[in-house]
Amino acid sequence: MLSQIARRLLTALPTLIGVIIVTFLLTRVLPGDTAAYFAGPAATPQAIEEVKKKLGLDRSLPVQFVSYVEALAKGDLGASLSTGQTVVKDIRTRLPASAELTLAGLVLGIVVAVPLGILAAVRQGSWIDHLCRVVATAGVSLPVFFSGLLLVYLFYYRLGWAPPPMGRLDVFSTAPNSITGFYLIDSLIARDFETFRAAFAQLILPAVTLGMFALAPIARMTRASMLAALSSEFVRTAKASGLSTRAVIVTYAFRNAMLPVVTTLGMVFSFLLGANVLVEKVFAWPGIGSYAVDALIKSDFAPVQGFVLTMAILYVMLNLLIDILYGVIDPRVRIEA
Amino acid sequence: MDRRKFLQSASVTALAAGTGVAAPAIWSPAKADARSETLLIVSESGPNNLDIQGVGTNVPGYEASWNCYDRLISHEMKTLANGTQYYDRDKFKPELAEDMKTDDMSVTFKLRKDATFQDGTSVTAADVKWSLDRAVTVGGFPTFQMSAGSMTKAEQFVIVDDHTIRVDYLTKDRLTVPDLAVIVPGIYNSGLVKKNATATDPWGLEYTKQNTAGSGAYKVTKWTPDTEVVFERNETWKGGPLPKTKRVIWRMVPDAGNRRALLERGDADVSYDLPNKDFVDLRQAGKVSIVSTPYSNGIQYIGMNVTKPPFDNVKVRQAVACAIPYQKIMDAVLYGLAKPLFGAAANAPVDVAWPQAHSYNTDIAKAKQLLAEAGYPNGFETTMSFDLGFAVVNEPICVLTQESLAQIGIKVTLNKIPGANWRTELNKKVMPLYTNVFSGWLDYPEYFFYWCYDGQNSVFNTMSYQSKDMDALIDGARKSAASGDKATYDKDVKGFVSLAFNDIPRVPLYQPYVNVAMQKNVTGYQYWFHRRLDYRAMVKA
Amino acid sequence: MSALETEAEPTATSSGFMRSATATLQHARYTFAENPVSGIAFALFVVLLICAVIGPAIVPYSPLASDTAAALKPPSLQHWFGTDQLGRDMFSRVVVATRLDMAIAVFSVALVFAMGGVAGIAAGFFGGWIDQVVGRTADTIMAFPLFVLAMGIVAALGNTVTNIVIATAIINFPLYARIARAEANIRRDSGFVQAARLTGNSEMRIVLTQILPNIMPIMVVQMSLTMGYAILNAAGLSFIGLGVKPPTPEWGIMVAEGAGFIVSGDWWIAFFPGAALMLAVFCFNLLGDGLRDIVDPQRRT
Amino acid sequence: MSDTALLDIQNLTVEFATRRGTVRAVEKVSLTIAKGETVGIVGESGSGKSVTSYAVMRILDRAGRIADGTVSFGGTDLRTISEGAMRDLRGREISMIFQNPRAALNPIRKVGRQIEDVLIEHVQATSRDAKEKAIGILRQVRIANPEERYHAYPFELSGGMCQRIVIALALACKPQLLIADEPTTGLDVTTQKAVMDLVVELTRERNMSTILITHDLGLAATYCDKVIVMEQGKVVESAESTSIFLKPTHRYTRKLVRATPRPGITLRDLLPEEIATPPIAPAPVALGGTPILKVENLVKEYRRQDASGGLAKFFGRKSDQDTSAFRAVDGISFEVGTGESVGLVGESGCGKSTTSMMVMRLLDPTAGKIVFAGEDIGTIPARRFAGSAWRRRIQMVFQDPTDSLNPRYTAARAIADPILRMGEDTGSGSVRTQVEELARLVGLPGNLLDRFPHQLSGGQKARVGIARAIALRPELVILDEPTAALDVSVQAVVLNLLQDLKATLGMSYLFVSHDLHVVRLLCDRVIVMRQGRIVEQGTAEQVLEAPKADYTRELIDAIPHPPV
Repeated sequence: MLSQIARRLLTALPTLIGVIIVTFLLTRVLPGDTAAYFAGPAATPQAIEEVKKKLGLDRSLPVQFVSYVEALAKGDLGASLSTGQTVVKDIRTRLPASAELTLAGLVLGIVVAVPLGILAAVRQGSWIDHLCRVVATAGVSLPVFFSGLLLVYLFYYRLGWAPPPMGRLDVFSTAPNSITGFYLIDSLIARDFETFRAAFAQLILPAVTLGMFALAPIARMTRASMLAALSSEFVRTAKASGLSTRAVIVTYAFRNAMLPVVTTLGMVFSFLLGANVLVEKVFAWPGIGSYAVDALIKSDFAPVQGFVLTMAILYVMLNLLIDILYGVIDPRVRIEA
Repeated sequence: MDRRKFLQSASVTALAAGTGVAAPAIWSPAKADARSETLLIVSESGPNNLDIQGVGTNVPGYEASWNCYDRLISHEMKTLANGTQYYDRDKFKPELAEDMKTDDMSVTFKLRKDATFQDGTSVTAADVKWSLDRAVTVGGFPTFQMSAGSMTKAEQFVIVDDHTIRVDYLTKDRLTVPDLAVIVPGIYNSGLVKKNATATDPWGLEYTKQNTAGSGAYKVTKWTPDTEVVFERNETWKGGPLPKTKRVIWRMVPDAGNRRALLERGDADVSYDLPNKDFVDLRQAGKVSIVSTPYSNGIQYIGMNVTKPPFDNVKVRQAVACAIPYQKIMDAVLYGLAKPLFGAAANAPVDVAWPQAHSYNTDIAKAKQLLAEAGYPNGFETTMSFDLGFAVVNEPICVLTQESLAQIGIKVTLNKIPGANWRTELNKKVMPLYTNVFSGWLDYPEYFFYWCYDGQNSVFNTMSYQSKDMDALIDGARKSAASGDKATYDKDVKGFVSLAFNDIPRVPLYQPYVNVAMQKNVTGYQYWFHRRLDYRAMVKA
Repeated sequence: MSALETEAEPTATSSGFMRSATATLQHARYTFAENPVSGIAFALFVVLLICAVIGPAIVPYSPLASDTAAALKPPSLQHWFGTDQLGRDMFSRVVVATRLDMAIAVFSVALVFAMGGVAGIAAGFFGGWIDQVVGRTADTIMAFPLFVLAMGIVAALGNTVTNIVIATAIINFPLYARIARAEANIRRDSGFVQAARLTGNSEMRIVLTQILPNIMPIMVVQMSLTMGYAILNAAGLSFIGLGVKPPTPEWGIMVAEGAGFIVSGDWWIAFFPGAALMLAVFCFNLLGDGLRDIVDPQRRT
Repeated sequence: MSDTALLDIQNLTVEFATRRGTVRAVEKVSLTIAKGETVGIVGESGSGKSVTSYAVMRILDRAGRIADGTVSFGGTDLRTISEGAMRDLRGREISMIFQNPRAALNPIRKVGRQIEDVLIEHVQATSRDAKEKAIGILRQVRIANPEERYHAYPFELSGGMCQRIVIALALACKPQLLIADEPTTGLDVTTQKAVMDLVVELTRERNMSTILITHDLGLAATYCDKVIVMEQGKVVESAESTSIFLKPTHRYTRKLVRATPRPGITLRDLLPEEIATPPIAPAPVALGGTPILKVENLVKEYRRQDASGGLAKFFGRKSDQDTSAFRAVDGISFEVGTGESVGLVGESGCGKSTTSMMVMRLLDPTAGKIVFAGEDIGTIPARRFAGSAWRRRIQMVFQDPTDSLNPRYTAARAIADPILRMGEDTGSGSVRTQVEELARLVGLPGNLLDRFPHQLSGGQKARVGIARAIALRPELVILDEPTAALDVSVQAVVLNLLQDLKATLGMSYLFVSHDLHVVRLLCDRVIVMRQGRIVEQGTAEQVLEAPKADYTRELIDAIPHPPV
């Protein structure tokens, strides 16, 4: 098992190298001028040139790349211009925020989409099937920033049900001691239920916004794979053996239908983690998505590189996790592995 | 590594010691109290550095510096007709200094004896010298700003005794004293900062980036970049009466609609970077109070690069000036929240002041005629650029201008430039047509013109405008200001304003307003030249 | 050979292409009848198409003409969708924007089909090093957070429609490569491909005449689904300021700009382009679903 | 045999809603099954035999419904009882086993657990003793090591073993009626015999009634007391199995009986008597000259792909397997004489298809020679063979006529393909005329030429495939199970067609098949393969009448022997 994991990680190495190279090149092509930024508003061209030299930006690209990789090997991702902190520190504080939000959105999506997909498949062609299609598709049809703003407008501004969209906690709550970085979990560990409630309240709207987006792919895949499973011969056998509808749908059809759903979940998760950029902006959520976007807009290399690398590593880990999960669900994969 | 660890533990202790925030059990019941003693500010972006003398500190960072550091002197307040507290350009008051004595070629400050830094050590002349030395030495913006007051060398700052310091003039410059009251020459706890300096960072910039080390009215106790800054009152502040507000929490809320919503629902106390439309709406709704004050020494303008055709032709520039839809911009973009700078009787000014209005107004027929005279009867094609960072105002201005210019045959393509690249693009001085804002901290016409119109072609002379006459007038005004020759000064100022209007390399559109929206129970807003908030006077009832 | 007439043969008498065309049409009609949602989507698609083709000719106002006196007017008989902050007619802007948004969608999808489809087919059919290279490329792109990659590409290459199209195509590359590869791979040794080898077709010819036409329907479904995503992607880029140049009407940019006016009560500025955007994405998604039903050989008996 | 009918179906009519309106799949079917009786329902595809059984079980899919008739089981009307009551009957009173046993089992659940599910559902066991009982049942279906097999997943078991599990599932609750729907289709003939013997033994032992649904009249007649023949949804004949072969009364039954390959007949005997024409005399070919094909020590090894195909991984989850080489074909040698038909026979996995693919030059051999018309064509890589002049001289008819036709090509286009690609201008008219001539030759009505594959029946598609193969008058045609996917009556026609074409055009055939009867009818010589090796070869009579190898004998014995 361990060697299997190690081997999988090894095969991901070229991908990571590719990501590092592409990101490096991409950030160097960005139009912004780091040196001009550092040199300040009134800098003379000579001053900018000097800063350039100091930052090593006057060297050739390959040389810059080598020093970047050297720093990377030491775990140094550089520093962000716009926050003034090291990228490692920024990502460490911000990743849990994004992960918590994304997971919450994903869980919400699953909780709604999977039963909806199953129902749509079981009652194929009925109104519930059409409803599932329309609801799921409508969710994915709205730009997230728009649906996010609408939710804020409605539930905070108009109705006053939701707390103000000011990040992970309202101003007068204190963040729980960081153990996992997830406020919900940390506050529970600390038995600080007031903070838990506050963090939970802050999480609802952004999670719903993201969840709406996750709905369509999950529901669609659940429906399709459930349909395939339901029309499979082993389900017919199960039916012919007189197994209860529940057993047929859950134990027989759904467990088999889960395989493609799990793959989709993985893709949706990595997609959401990158795409919650806009949601984070709307809800002032201090995550890495908005961090990376700001950095990109400001031509701030280091955070962009750090962010992409983090995401790539997450992606690799996620795929590994899915593979393991696959093995748990499907004995065929397990044995061959 | 060790240093970083130290920094972390240092800030943690500061946090715990300062407020007792760490204990949630105490915190929760006290929530209501905390709410009333806390001023909650929301804005789009936050600081990237707590020290204005740091490398690449952004504008929000200035606000932290202003409130956490004292300077030797500051300005008195005056009350405008509408009741707004407005800094008095000409009246200084002591801050860390208790006395200021000006001589012909120097100025001497006597420090307060009782002033201490936030760690308890007292403020000495050595700290002042070290801080001023730092400002003129570190390079970048602080050094540039110091040079605007003719302070460029460490030798200019002389320790007379433990509590007396003298600033020697290199040249006689009437801006030297005002320049000591801007944000840059704050006084740092040299002992503390030096302790945290390294060989590669002799001025301890890394330390002051993350920590405040001043004697000011507030200190930063928590800073989560791009998320929030928490300021706590310095209970031992000596620079003035103890501020009423115990704690200031400054949250970054990127979406403008949400900031407005927070204000309207009473969840935020103060916000100052909303779209003009929102300020107008809020004022009409009357739930929050809005203070609008024109930028001192600042204008929004449309600039033209005079080094290249077609804008090297003054008639073309005048044609553009006649084609700009000024009033439309005032109405549809600014909703009246700006001071118009167009449509004066003549280009020859009556007042010795800046900014003031020019005589151009929207007159398409005249613009066409001028363009024909310039040899472009059928117009031409060009590109107009704007800073995306201020797209809310810039984009509609450009769109309206584009539409208007099309009427005289000038086909304009709009080019939006991300905020981070804007300065780089300006520095290149190749954009033919663009809109931009310039404002100077030091509110003197010759100061503005020296940077924006002078032949030395500084970065702010974005048009690359060069004129011998202009240079002579600016030089004359600077000299006569220093020597106190009021008649020559007035003549020269009127002269260069008039020349700038006739040659019109940049077309002033309006003087923007600084708008601040506050809950009704928040008072004590003061307008400062730097346009950031001064927490010291703000009161939440 | 008289022995041969005994088999029952499918009942149809008209010949050749005509029959196949009518059968497809019939099938489509059946699918839409069976699935009213797809029918609605198709109708919507037709409307969008009409707007895209003749939109600029039928709108009541110029989409660029400002009228500051009539700024921020709510929907009325005069301005069906109201006016924006510069007094431009929102209805005209929304309708005219259809063409650009559809163009972005169509071109990015065509581009990614050309890149991803070809690469995927080659990978699936030939295998070997081509498979390796295509796979690695797709994997690397997948490892990027896609939206940020699109932003990066647009930011780096410049803020133009072409670059938005390119960025959208690139981030969809793995999806297309993946599908095309899988489809080509299962057909690589199928009976009719083997048969084509026997009849002397070169491998290249087999790809073109045997593999490609059979993969097309599946790719078309995918393309329809991606169209919606392409529009959303462009809208997202607009939201953070990387969209098309002003004052060109584009749904995403209009929503992004209008979003700032929601709280002040001027809901129509964001609402109508938002609705148009949503309907378009909605339509492409449902159409993709509907097309899948038509194409899906299992449902076509 | 008891007198009381256990199952009594009267006037059963089943309808399906399709886009072309309502289709009657089963029309007024009546049949009764007495306790302990075994009844075979025989029919070709589309005859409604499976639908009848699904209707009895009430597991018709969404579109189908019982329109009329009664289904009475032990006095209970199955049409009217509630779904809950019906569910209770399924598996407990009436069980069913299906074709394709591997697919009929939940792939990700241990087989033992699947048996337990049924036991517990029908309260035949509690969660405490379920395992024990499940193992007991596994033992009853003759599964060795039942304790161990209990933990196996379907993919770990062979097809025959899977079918035993399915039987175990069906018999777990000791039902009174077993419906076996094509239980052995797709299984090798030896496995088929073992499975059928087991079913018969177990049902007899428990005095159960059985319905055997099959397309194979021979199988039904061998194992059943009574045979019911269905055609297009109707019962056309019902008779004792002992008499069905001897005196079939209905025209359709007669056709089926005749079309069923059996010992001692000729190809022409397969066709219905009214249309059987005298055999065509073979074209004069110099038999016994140089062999057209000579295969020497042919070997094909498959090396397992290295696991590091990280990308294959990315695209689809291919499994990593052990790296040992596997010999699919293990050094075989044989010849095909000019004008000769040689049958290559063996069970699945014996290497016969791999051999044919290599001879076909679609696959490169690992070692050995393939000498065609005196040249070693094995040296030309498969990749380049399509461009060589040899290509047109060896052609193939594929096993699955549907899969082997490009769905986007009309029949005419498919037939024309070789002519367009490799044809020389023979002056025999346009391509279209050549295609029409070929169509006539294979008996494909000209008006079907413009149809797409999905608009053609199985037999018509087979004809298109044959026409394409013979378009360029190849010298050697490899027939890869050309009739495996066809109904027997169609098979009969196609086999005759192939025979006639060979006689007319003077080709040589290499006929790959699993069906010894069919091979004997068409082939002059037979080669029997097992596990990549040849176990026996000789003339058809020799091999079938007096097999030398035990394995051959086993194969022959396993073929159902209906009481003729």
